[in-house]
Parts: sequence; C-alpha cells; structure tokens
Amino acid sequence: MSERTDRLLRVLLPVVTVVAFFAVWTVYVDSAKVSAFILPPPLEIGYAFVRLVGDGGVWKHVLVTVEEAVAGFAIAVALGLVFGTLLAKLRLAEMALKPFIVALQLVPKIALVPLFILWFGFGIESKVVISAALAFFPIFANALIGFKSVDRGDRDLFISMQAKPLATFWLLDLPSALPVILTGAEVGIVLAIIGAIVGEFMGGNVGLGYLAVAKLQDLKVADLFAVILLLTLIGLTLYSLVAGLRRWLTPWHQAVDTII
Amino acid sequence: MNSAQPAVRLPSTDAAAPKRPHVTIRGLSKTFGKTVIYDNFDLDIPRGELISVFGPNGCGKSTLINMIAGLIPVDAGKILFDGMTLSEIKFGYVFQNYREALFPWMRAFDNIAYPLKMMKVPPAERKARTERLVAHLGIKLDLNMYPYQMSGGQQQLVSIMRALVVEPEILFLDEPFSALDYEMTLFMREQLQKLFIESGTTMVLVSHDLEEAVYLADHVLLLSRHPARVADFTEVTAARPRTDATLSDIDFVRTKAHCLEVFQREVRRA
Amino acid sequence: MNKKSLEPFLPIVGVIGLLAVWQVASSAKWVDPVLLPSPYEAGKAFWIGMHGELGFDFVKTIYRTAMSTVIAGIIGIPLGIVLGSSEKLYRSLEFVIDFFRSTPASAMFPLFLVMFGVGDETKISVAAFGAILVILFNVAYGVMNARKTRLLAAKVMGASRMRVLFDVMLFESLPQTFVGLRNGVSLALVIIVVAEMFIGSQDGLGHSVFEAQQLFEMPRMYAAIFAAGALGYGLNLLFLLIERRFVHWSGK
Amino acid sequence: MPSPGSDIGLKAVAKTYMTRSGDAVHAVNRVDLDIARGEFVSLLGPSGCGKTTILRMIAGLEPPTSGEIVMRGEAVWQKGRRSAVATRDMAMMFQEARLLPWFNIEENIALPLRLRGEDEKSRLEKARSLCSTVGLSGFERARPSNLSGGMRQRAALARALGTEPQALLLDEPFGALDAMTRDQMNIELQRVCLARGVTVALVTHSIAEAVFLSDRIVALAPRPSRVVDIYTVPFERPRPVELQRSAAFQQLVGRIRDDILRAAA
Repeated sequence: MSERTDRLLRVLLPVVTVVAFFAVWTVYVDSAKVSAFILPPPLEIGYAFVRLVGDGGVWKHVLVTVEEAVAGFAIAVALGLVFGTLLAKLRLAEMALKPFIVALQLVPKIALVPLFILWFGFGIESKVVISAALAFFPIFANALIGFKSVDRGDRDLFISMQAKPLATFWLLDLPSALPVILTGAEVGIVLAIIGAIVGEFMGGNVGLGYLAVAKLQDLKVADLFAVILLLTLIGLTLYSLVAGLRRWLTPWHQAVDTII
Repeated sequence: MNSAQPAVRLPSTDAAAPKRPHVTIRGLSKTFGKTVIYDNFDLDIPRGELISVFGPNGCGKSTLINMIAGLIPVDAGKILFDGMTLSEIKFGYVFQNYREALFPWMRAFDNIAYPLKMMKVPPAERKARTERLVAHLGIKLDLNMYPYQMSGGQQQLVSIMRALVVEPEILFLDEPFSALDYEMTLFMREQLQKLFIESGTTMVLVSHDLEEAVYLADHVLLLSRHPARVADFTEVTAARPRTDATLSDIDFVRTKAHCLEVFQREVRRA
Repeated sequence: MNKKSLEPFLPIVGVIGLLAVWQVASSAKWVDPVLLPSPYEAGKAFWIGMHGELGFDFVKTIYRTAMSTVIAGIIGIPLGIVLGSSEKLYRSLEFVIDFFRSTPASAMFPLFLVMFGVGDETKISVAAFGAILVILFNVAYGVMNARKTRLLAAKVMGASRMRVLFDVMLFESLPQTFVGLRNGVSLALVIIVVAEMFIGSQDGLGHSVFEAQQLFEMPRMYAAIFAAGALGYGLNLLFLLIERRFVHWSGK
Repeated sequence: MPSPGSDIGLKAVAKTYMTRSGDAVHAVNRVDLDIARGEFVSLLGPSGCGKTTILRMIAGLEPPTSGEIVMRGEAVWQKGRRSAVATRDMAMMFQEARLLPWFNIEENIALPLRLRGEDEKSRLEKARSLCSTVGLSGFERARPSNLSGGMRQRAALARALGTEPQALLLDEPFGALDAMTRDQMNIELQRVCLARGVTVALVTHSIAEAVFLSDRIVALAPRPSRVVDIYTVPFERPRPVELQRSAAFQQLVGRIRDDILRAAA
C-alpha cells in the first residue's frame, strides 16, 4: 500500500464506519418497527439535539455540570499531587497512610454518593465532592508511581552534581513523573464527569444528569438521547483538553494510550 | 585448519576435499527509504564454517543475515543454499534479545522443543530428540525452569539450543551475546565454539566486537559502509579449540590487527 | 517476594485503622452522631443485616456483577483479539472507540432503562457494556503490543499464522487481558451499584444504601457501604490470585 | 595521610553488602590508592570485581563500610554523609549519557551550572562553547533523542566539564558504544583531559582501552575482590590510534590479561 492511499484510508475509513453505523440503525428501526419510545431513528435524535442546543435553557445545565466536574477534578489534582508526593517522599507517611488509601480505593465510591448527599446537601457542593472522590484515586496512584519510578541513575547524576532537594524536585522528580501523572489525570477527568452526573441523578434540580432523568420521566426519548449526546460531547471535549495538555507539557514522552 | 574441520555428520566435508560454497548470494539489492544498503551484492559462504560478519555501525550486518534467513524481504537478487531455497532447508536463528525471543509461558524444555512441534514431530519423538540434544551438548541446566528463572546467559543458551534442535543446516546468530555482561559473554563464546565444533553446522554470526568476531570465526566478513561491499574476507587460521592463549598468539594478533586496519580504512572512507 | 505477597492484605490494616479513627471521632463527638453513628452500632447493623436482608442484597449484587463480567469477557476478549490483530480494522474503528471511551458509562443508564426496561437485564447489560469496553481495549492493546521478536521467532521456526495467533499472540496478550478483567469487574460493580440505586430496584447493595438514606437509618447505611467495600476488595483479590496463578511470567 | 600533590586518596577502603538472606558480600576488600594531580588512572577488571563500587564511593554515591577517602585533603565521607566540599570539584560520567529528555542539549549541558545558581545567559553561553569543545556545534538546540549514542556521550562529557572540575570520575562511559565510536571518543577524551590537566579515574573492562588512556592501571580481580597489580603505562602523550597496533602496546595488553586470568583462576 502506498503512503498516499494509506493516509486516505486513515481519513476515509472512520467516516465510512460512522455513516454505516447510522445507516444500519435507521434501517433497523424502520424495518423492525421499533417504537420511537424505545429507540428513535438517528435523524430524530439529530433534530432533538439541534432543538436542545438551540434552546438557551440548556446552557445553565451545561454550565453547572461542567462547573461541578472541573471543580471536582481540580480538587482531585491538588490532593492527588500532595498525597502522591508525600507518600513517595516520606517513608513514614507511606507506611501510615497507604493502607487507608488502598482500602478506600477498592470501595465502589459510588456507594458513598448517598452518604455525601446527606453530609453535603443537595446543592453543588455534594456533587463536587463526589467528582473529587472519584477522580482522586487514579491521579494519586499515578503520582505515587510516577514519583517512585524516577530513574535511580538519574538520581545519582543529580547527587553527583550536588543538586539541592528542591532543585531535584523541580528539575528531575516532577518532569519524570509528569507523563504518568497526566495519564492519571486523563482517567480522572472522565471519572469527575461521571461523578457529577451520578450526583445529579441522585438529587437536585439542575445539571445535565438531572435533565436526563427529567426527559426520561416525560418519556421524551429522543430528547434523552440528545442530552446523552451532549454529555458525551462535553466529556470528549474535557478529555481532549487534558490529553492535549499532556501532549503539550510532555512532548518528549512517547505517548502511551490510556486504558480506562 | 584441519583440526577445525568437523569430523561427523556431514559426509561431504572431507578434510581433503575443496570446500563447496554452502550459501550463494547473487545480485542482492536492498534499499531502505532513500538509503541503498545493498546494491548488486555477491557472496559465497563456505560449508561447515563459522563466518563472523563485522563492519561499521549501520552498514547492514544484521540486514544481511536477516535477508538470508528470510526475515526481511530482498528487493532483488538470489540466495540459494546448495541450490535450494530457504523454504526447502532447515535453519536456525538466534536473536540478540533473548528476553523477547523465548516464550516466558513455556518451560525451557518446551521452548527448545517448540520448533519440532512446528515440524509436526510427534510428542514422544520431540521429547527424545530434545533430550538427545541436551545430553549431546553436555549442558547442565534444569530444563524445567521458566526462562525468567534463569540468568541471561542460560536464557541465551536455551535460545541457541532451540535453534539447534531441528539439526539445522545453517545457523544464524545476530549479536547473540551483546545483551549479556562481560563475563557471561566470555563464557558463552566458549559454549558457542564447543557447539560449533561438535555440530559442524555452518554458522553466520553478526558481531560488533572485533575480538569476538576474530576469535570465533574461520572467516571474518568485513563489510564497508552502504552500499555494502565485501571489504575483506579474512581467513583466521588459528587451531580449534581456541583458548585464552590464542588471544595472545602472534598470528591471531596479526589477523586482528589486519581486520582493524581494514575496518578503520572503511570508516575513514565514509 | 515477601513484601509483594503481603500487599493484597494491606487494606485490612487500613480498615482496622479507619475503624479506630471512626471510633475516636464518634466518641469525641466531632461529627453529628446522627450522621456518624459509632462503629459498634454500624457493626451491629452489619452483623444482623448480613444474616438477613443485607446478606440477600449482597448475594444479589454479586450475582449481577458476576453475570455482567462473564458476558463482558465472552464478548470483549474475542473482539479485542480481532481488533488488536488487525491494524486496519482498529484504525477504521478508532473514532467509534474514542467516542464510546469518553461517553460516561453512567450517562447511559437512562438509555438502557428505556431499551431494556426495569429489571435485572437492564442492570446487567449496562454493567456489561461498561466492562466490555474496558476489557476490549486492554485485550486489543495487549495484542497490538505483543513483542515483535517473539512473533518473528515463531515465524522463523515455521509457525503458521493461526499457530502464531494461538501459541504466541494469545499468551502475549494475557497479562493485559487480566488487567482488563480486573478493571472490568470493578467497573461492573460500580455500575451495578448505581443501577440498583436508580433503576427502580427492590434489592441489591445499591438499593440498600439508597433505602437506608431515604429512611435515615444511618447504621444500616454504613453497614451497606461497608458490605460494598468488602465486595470490591474481595473481587479484586480474587482476580489478583487468579492472575498470579495463570500469568506467572508477567512482569518478570 | 596521602602524599602531597595527590588529588584522590583511598586508605583501606572496604565495602560490604548484606544480602537479604543475611550473607555478607565483600564488594571491595581494603583498597589503598593514591591518584596524583593530573594523573589518569584506570580501574580495570571483569564485572563483579567491585570497580564501579570504588568509583561510586569516591563520588559520594555510596558510603564505604570502612576506610577513608580523601579529595585534596578533605574527607569525602564524614560520619556517613557525603561532604559537599570534598565532592564539589568532581564530576561523574555514567555508562549511559543520562541526558534529561525534557531539556535540549545546551540546557542539559548547562544543568550543573544551573544547579550552582549561575544565571541563564552566562550558563547557556558556557554550554554553547562546551558544545564546540566536544564537537557538537550545530546541535545545541537538538533533543537528546535525536542524537546518536556517541553524540549523547559527547554531550555528557561536555556537561561533566561545565563546572571545570578538578577530577573526572568515569564509569565505563563508552561501554555501550560500538568499537569505532569508542575509539573516536577515547581520542577526544585524551585531548580534553590533556588540555585541562584534570585528574581522571576511569572504570573499564577493556584492557586495550585502559592501556591506551591511562598513566596507571589498577587491575582488580573478583571474588574476593582485590587489587591484582598496578601497572605504569610508559607511552608518550598524545597517543595516536595507531599505537594500538604496535608490538609494545599488544605486549602490555597481553601481560595484563595473563595476570588477571591467573589471578582469577
């Protein structure tokens, strides 16, 4: 295969797949006479999406969900970095804190959602807490791994150059760990969005999670699909931003695909 | 040179008879991107000899044996083994990176027997043949171990045995010791020499260590920068088995110096 | 070696520590006792509950999680192998894969609710959907990153394409497959618990947490949360042990 | 006390490791050594003879179990801690170049200067001039990953020279390079060391390399690790590559080889 056809295929094939996907969907709904209350044809969802986005009312929901997710993510990054650094650098802190964190890590955090709502109320705070709780662990775990896996030989180099601890942290530890930390952040942002949405399912009267439940209760299935599509696009955007950040901040690092 | 002749297995290698070429390469060409690695390259590899391939970095040493062993397609040219093609003969190949060449989910024994399985040899005979090879080589190794339980040298030894178990007519070795530490390398050189003397198999060895290349070889194939030509095909006349004493032998030192000279000339030319 | 085999039991130490902190917090009345009952009360609720309703919920959740993981494995592993072994196929599906990857799985609940109705099928299929993606990516990743030298070695020894696939590729992807299964089962559990909370469920740990919250029965709620945590830990440990048994060469 | 004019002195230096099973491994057994100012000394021996451990103890990377290491009258190890004063004028080169991928070549070379608080303009200026010293002009802004192994070691050499050290500690710095590049790098190393009058301790397992570069060679044998002999290399400097083909050179190489083999047997 020549290089040009290869490049052409790279662009064409995904387009073909997506078009085929929607075509099959349309034909299936049409021929099997699936009720529009269960699976509307793609075109109808498209109209619903345009209506949804065109209607100014949706933006307040979008804003709230994004705000919750981003705030939760920011808290998770801050705490993840602090604890990750602490546990990697201080043997005592690791011994004292690691068992707690491993124990908490394995709890399905989602089960804590009702508890958080009791503690923090139905407002935005509880959702931020849920977001942060979900996003914290991958970021923390990767920070810990990242700081711990700084090359032994590079450390020797810094010792032989008489580097001070703070300089070693900024010039060696942090850049070494950054690709791994940012990979954790890619997973974290997706979890932060999930946290916000699940929190909104549970209580409150604003946000896209709430909107989805409301559409469901009104049996507006095409609208529900449109909300999910919007959520997916928001998720994709936030994820791409973090992934882009990783590529921009650590261009030297061979990209390893994240696996959620 | 007589003592270096294998005494068994190959009836045609009578010490007195002139050597027939085992591998004939004619008009070999290979281009990577815009770089011409080989252009109309000819070479004869004598039967039952150990040939070391040596040359400047990037001259295509590994590419050459990979093309002969069929791992890389040739752009043009013919490679024949006694007039036959690669698919008609049995051959073995030893990779540089033994860690990635052995199967870690198999015990050493099953690793060695794997090529026999590919030849559809029945299990009982596979076992017998593998055991015979191990006994013949007199290597003390617990073959029930998994590769990751072995030292690097032991793993490479398993890798070489795996290549030998099919009783190949020719064995290719791509820098087989370069991933080992220095002492292990010395040990493995002795092991390889022993295997060569006992099996009499034609061997083609790529090496980046001149001393190693000369120490092990009957002929050193010195390649020039690309497009690669045969800069020299130096005969090494030292008797086998060669030992540490060989390294300070005056003829050996002279041969090595000659190779170094050719090598440095080729480097300067580039 | 010793250190490594102790690692899975670290959480138990953590739990004991957490209980101690909890006891101190509740007896010193740092937190409103209504929101945080003493660990004794919660423990009592756990003990009694596990012999009754909570135990039933526990088993229900295990059943649903197991079902969805099995389904996800049956679908995800072969798909992952196919996807991973053909670069062209992976490339053509890359967009769809990325799209689903960034779809928050939980956003799909209402959707599945519509498609499958209220019942076990819904919960199991949502969880299976989430887990399939995780398993599939990991398997495909494992296959795509099979050591080229090993594949070449098999080829040199005369292995056919099928043999290479079964003798080498499959084993090569096994460590990553287990990573996928472990992450998949964790995700399945999370989704099941959420589904039990929201999709009009009558049983399961999620339902138990939710109901206790609604009725403000705090000890019972903590008991259910603890049960969920224990389940998460248990499933992880189980998969780790299986992994160590079957993928003994991994990381060596 | 080490003799006057000595740069680096080792007195009864020993290093013992404890294995997990509780066995004691004697990595280095009582080494005494004086390296004079401006002298080039090689520590030669097979792997496992403790030569790298000796170098690391001098560099302040590993404390000796017993004995004393002195750099220009100042103890390198004081109460188990490396002395910043004693190690200030040393620079070390490792088997790998160890260039940081997040810096370009000049930033990498300027790193030790940066760690000493030199301002950006002056350190980068020095880095650029070092680039030309080691033949890396034109590659100042290149990423380390775009350089060949030999070029990376050149950058590492430049980095080591940046602080104008009085002693260079080299741990098989060219061990991973191919024969040809290695020859070139050795010529380069000799030139730089002669020009700067710097004291050098080199760890190597290549007898030819040791003979080619050194004023004195300390041959070590493993298990138990010990000094076999110390050789003085008589050849005039600067030494050309062709020296390696001379009979005298080959004879010395052969003699050292025989001694080491006999000691190991």
